[in-house]
Amino acid sequence: DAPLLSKVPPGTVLTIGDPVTQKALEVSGLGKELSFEVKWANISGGPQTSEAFRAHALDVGSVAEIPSIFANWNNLPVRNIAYRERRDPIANPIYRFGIAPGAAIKTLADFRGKRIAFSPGQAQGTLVLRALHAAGLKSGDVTLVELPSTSDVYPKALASKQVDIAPLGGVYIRRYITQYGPDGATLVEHGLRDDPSHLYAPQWVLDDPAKAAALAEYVGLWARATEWVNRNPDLWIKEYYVGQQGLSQEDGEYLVKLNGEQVVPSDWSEVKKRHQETIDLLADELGYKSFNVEQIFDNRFEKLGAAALAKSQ
Amino acid sequence: MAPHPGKLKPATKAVHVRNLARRFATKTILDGVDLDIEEGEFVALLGRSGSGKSTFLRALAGLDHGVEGTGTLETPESLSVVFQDARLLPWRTVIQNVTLGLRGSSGQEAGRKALAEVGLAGRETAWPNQLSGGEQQRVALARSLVREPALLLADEPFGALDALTRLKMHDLLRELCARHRPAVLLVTHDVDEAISLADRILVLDEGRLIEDLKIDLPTPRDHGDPSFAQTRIHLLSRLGVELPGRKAA
Amino acid sequence: MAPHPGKLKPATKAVHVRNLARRFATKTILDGVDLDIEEGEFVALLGRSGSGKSTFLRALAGLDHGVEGTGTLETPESLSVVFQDARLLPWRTVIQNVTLGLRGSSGQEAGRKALAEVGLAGRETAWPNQLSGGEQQRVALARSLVREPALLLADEPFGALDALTRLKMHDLLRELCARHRPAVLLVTHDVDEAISLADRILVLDEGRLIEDLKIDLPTPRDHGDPSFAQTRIHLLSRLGVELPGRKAA
Amino acid sequence: MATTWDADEAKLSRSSGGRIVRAGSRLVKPAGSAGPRARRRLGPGPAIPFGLQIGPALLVLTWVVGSALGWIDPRILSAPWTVAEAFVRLIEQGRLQDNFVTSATRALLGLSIGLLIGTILAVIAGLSRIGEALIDGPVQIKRAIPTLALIPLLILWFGIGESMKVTTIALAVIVPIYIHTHNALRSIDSRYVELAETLRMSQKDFVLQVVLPGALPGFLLGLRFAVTLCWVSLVVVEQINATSGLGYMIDLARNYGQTDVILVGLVVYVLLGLVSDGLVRLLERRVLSWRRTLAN
Amino acid sequence: MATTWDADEAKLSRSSGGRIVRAGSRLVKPAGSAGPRARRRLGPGPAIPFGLQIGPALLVLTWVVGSALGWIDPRILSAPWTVAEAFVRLIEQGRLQDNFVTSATRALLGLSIGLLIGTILAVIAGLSRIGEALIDGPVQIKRAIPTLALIPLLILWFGIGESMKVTTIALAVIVPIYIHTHNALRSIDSRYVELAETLRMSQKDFVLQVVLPGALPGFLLGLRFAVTLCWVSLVVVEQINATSGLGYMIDLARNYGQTDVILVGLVVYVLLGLVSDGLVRLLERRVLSWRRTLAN
Ligand SMILES: Nc1ncnc2c1ncn2[C@@H]1O[C@H](COP(=O)(O)OP(=O)(O)OP(=O)(O)O)[C@@H](O)[C@H]1O
Ligand SMILES: Nc1ncnc2c1ncn2[C@@H]1O[C@H](COP(=O)(O)OP(=O)(O)OP(=O)(O)O)[C@@H](O)[C@H]1O
Ligand SMILES: [Mg+2]
Ligand SMILES: [Mg+2]
Repeated sequence: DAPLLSKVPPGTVLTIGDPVTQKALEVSGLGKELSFEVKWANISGGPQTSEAFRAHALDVGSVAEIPSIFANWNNLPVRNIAYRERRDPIANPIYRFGIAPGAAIKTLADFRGKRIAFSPGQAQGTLVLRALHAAGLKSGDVTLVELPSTSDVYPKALASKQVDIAPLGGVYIRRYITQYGPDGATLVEHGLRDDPSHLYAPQWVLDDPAKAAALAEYVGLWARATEWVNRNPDLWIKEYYVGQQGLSQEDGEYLVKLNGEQVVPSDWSEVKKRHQETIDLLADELGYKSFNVEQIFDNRFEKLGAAALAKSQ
Repeated sequence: MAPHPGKLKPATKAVHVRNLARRFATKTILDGVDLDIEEGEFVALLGRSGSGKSTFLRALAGLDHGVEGTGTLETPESLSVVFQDARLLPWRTVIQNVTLGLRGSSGQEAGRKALAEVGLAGRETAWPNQLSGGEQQRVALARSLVREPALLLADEPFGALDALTRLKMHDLLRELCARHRPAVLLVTHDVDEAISLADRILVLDEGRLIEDLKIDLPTPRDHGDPSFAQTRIHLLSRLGVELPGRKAA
Repeated sequence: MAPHPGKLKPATKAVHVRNLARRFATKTILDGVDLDIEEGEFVALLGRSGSGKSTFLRALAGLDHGVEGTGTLETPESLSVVFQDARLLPWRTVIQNVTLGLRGSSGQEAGRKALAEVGLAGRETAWPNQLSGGEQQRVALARSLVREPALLLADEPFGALDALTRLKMHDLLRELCARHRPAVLLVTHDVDEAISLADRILVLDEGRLIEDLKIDLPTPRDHGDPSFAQTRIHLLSRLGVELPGRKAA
Repeated sequence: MATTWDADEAKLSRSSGGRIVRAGSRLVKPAGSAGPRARRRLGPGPAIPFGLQIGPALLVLTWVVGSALGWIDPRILSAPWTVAEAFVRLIEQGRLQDNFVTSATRALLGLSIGLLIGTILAVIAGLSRIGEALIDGPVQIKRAIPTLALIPLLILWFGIGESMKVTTIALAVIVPIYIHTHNALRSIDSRYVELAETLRMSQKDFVLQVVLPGALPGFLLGLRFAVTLCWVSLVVVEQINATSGLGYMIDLARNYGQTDVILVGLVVYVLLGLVSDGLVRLLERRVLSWRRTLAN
Repeated sequence: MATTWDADEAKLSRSSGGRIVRAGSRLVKPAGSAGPRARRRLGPGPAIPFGLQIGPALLVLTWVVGSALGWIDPRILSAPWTVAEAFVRLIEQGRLQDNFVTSATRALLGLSIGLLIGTILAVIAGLSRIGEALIDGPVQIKRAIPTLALIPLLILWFGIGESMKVTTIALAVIVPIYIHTHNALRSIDSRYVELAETLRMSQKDFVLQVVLPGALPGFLLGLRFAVTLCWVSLVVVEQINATSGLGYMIDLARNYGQTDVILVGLVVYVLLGLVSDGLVRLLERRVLSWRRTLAN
């Protein structure tokens, strides 16, 4: 890989699909520091982001760990260029397993023989596989019920006892327990790390020196925006959750608490190790060919986030 | 108009109409028509184009839902209409059109016989749009005759027929009347036809029946008979044709 | 049949037909018809119901796409057809139906005038289905006349008209013929009408023209005239009506 | 044993001898009022005032009563008043209006473009066999592919901006407009085509006076599908790079499980659908006033 | 200056005096062959053999040539041979057949149920104002709500098993069948209704001989929409608890970004759509043979 340019050439335009950071940059005022032109796209989620990449309609997106893996298995060369995680990941997981009312399931080991909602290709689906793996189970030991994880399909499926177990995230965790707790609905912690969050970009963008330089600058701002959100939860709730996303103050507070604090490490060796395990697991379970994790990380960007944070403080 | 539903006429009247009025928007078409037709009586109705003959027939048949008007009407329930247009269902074959609503194989048989009587044997499975204008009209006639109604309302049923076929259809109609004695109200533009078929001839003009003429000629009626010719001249004059030396078609 | 497109007849022939044959499936309707009509000539066509008169007219008008047949046909391009059904576009008003395809305000004016001539002034904006049968037929007539064609093909254009209206329409047609001298081919079932209007009368039977009769009576023609009566009897016999003492309608 | 059939101002009775008696006066009001009925009427009879609103009203009633009596679990279907509150809240915040305006712009733009293209394609394919050969197949192909599966391709060709969204809606609208208009056109009675041929009409007059008015009933039915389609398509297109719009609002609410907001969205959809369809039906009644059908 | 209009066995010429001359013999083959054309024909003329297949064939050709010449980026649209390989691979693995059988079962079951219910609802609503008041609104509401948004409710009522899938498809099918049949029914010429009234037909005969055959053209158009809808709906329903099926195959491939498998799925959809539509059109030609329209 060619070394990154130190300055973004004039006339560079970057299309960025990272709506949360977009809002953080706007509220914090950090956005004014961008030295190149940005076109914001309100695109999130792996399949959509990858589709936009394929169409050359997007230069960089913000997702969890899975999309870059599947993209590389399916002829879309992409690489992660930034990574952040939660301060205390086990205590602040993104997902918890919702248990249908009346199903006697207390630990991962009780999953044997149960019906589990499964969305292949999405983070929740991978989490199910990893949880089974952690409990020493194979996917054949349970019934995987394929359901899209969108909307309230999972809570509804649990409540109507169509499945015994389903990974829940965000406000759905709390809502599920408040609504169906009285009927006997419970939650099970998986004790796994489900917190990785990446920026990733197609190889052809990374090969463009001008765009790569712009990405480098963006990674720095992205890290600072992350830090800004950590420090200004009240403003963030007001501007983002309530103001933009239309949630109640209460929901906003809950989500901020649930997310905990996000940190940008300056070293990727840990995450790469875990990532490799995931790749191997998925390759094994879904019949793909495993590959080396280095193929999907662009090491030129490894230090940039943490460095920008250090510099700004 | 006050309704008189209680005053039922004796059953020998097939049609009993009092003070019938019908209007389209501002145009009054029928304006107080009174008429009685005896059972088995053959009445012909003449009138200019647009004088309201079809409107009157539709009122008798009870088809003028939603047309403004007043009056009392009494008709047998078993009536049959030959419309001015042949009105064959385009999606049913000829025989299906004739036997529409009839049940069983006896209906089929009767339909086939009626078709043969109007000269269309062998055309049973043709579609209506494969028939000539006169053929369509004859199918419509067959459809009405096969039902043997107590009252036959026929709106120019022979308009599209040539002289020979028309004579045959006259004979057919006479025969049917002799057999079942239905009351008949026949709308026609042909004065000779009216005179040679009807017991009584009405002329409709400006919303009223301006003529009600009993025909007392012997049957079969001779067109050359002087009283026939006189009746013709009288009726034509009532229709506005006053050309001595020039006989209307 | 060998095509003879080169042998164009002299331009005084409005219609030139040789050896025309038309078949529906196995049924031969026209079987070698030859006909010449001079410019300005008025020809009437008689024939039984189903004898093929409409089929012949449609062939002349060039409307029988896809009907099996042979023969040579030559007609003026400017021809106009009055169909056996009135064939008004139900979604256009009466005046729009008359002026269909005509351009500009002169077309409108002519349309209005033609409507008045057929006795329908004031009904310009009515929908076709608000007209009586005879009124619809007159609109169709007005639509044809307003175009002043070189050849007028009319398929029973007076079938639904009463005696008086029919006489008026005869006069109208005569007047038009006197003014523009179109060739006319008129299909009718009324022998008297044919005799009183036409220069020549044809009878179609079993696919052939079995009669081609020049009418040399003075106009206006008197229905009482003995040679008129004789012609009538002759034509009726050609149509199969042979009842001495009984005159066909 | 006379049976009275109709008590409306007049009498229709059946006497014992199988006779029908009708008497009395009737004044027909402009539309749809029932006069004395002559014989058993086989059609549906005159329209019930606001008849089409009865079904939806009953549904709403069921919802209200069911929720009030606790038959409907509010976790499954929020109560009407919860939804009403959300409605008011969204309007106070200005969100509903904003989203509506964005969506309406997209939907109506897509609808107009689709209408125009669909009609033109239908006329070309209807009147020429070559046009049909080139146009009909691709339209059928478009129709056979689920919009969801088409989105990736549309993104490829039109990017992720407004043009992709409007194009998707227009493409959705083209299908019913084309198919209905083409079908209606091809179903025009050949007698009228013959008439046009003998009148030596120009192709333009033929299209404007015979073909289009004759195909109008079919076109209007297509329009009824098109007007709801343009709203329904929003849910799909506004998943892609939208920051406002009704579809986006529902999507966002689904992410956060805001069932009341979702229901507000659906209620708005239903209202839009019913109103759009109602408008087209009104238009239908006006421009097809020449028809005499079972309906009137 | 005679212009020859048609050289097929016979001659039609225009001579200088504005005259039309036609001569020669013609033998009309069963359907659609061109005889000598009389005057300028305003209709589309006789059908081109395999005309409807020309458009799709051209599209495929463009795809093949574009890919072969490198005009189409294979990352954006896989080359036909890549898709063909995937096709062969999927068939060898037995996946395509299995998925097809599962999906076809669901689709055809949903189609049959939807057809039956839709037709019955349409007849009831078409012939009775009360029926219309109760049925029409709910159908319009169903149609105004995007299927995607309806899925959670359907899960609640019908679970996530086969019955939910078949119900969803049936509900989708009901809409076009109902609307088309209802519309066609209401559009039946009142002259035929009058005729039925004077013939004292039973309600049953009226429905079977007048209403249904008269509404058949509309019903068949609805059927054309229904047959593609039942396939298209698979993409939505097979997201839910499916382990096989064409929709499932596409969904899975979309989640993983397997563009070649998506394309195989789309090609299968297109084939299914074209074949289904073609079958209905064939049926249309057979059962509507009484019609004389612009098309023939
Ligand atoms: N629906 C309608 N709306 C308005 N006017 C109508 C309607 N139906 C008929 N009319 C008018 O009422 C008059 C009488 O019509 P009707 O059909 O009864 O005439 P008719 O005597 O049968 O004439 P014809 O011998 O020409 O058939 C006509 O002038 C006609 O234009
Ligand atoms: N499309 C068709 N298919 C089959 N037979 C047909 C078709 N059109 C007409 N015919 C038949 O051809 C014969 C001639 O029909 P045509 O309409 O020319 O008769 P016509 O002389 O005009 O009779 P009318 O005086 O009753 O109108 C009729 O027997 C008719 O049934
Ligand atoms: Mg009349
Ligand atoms: Mg004829």
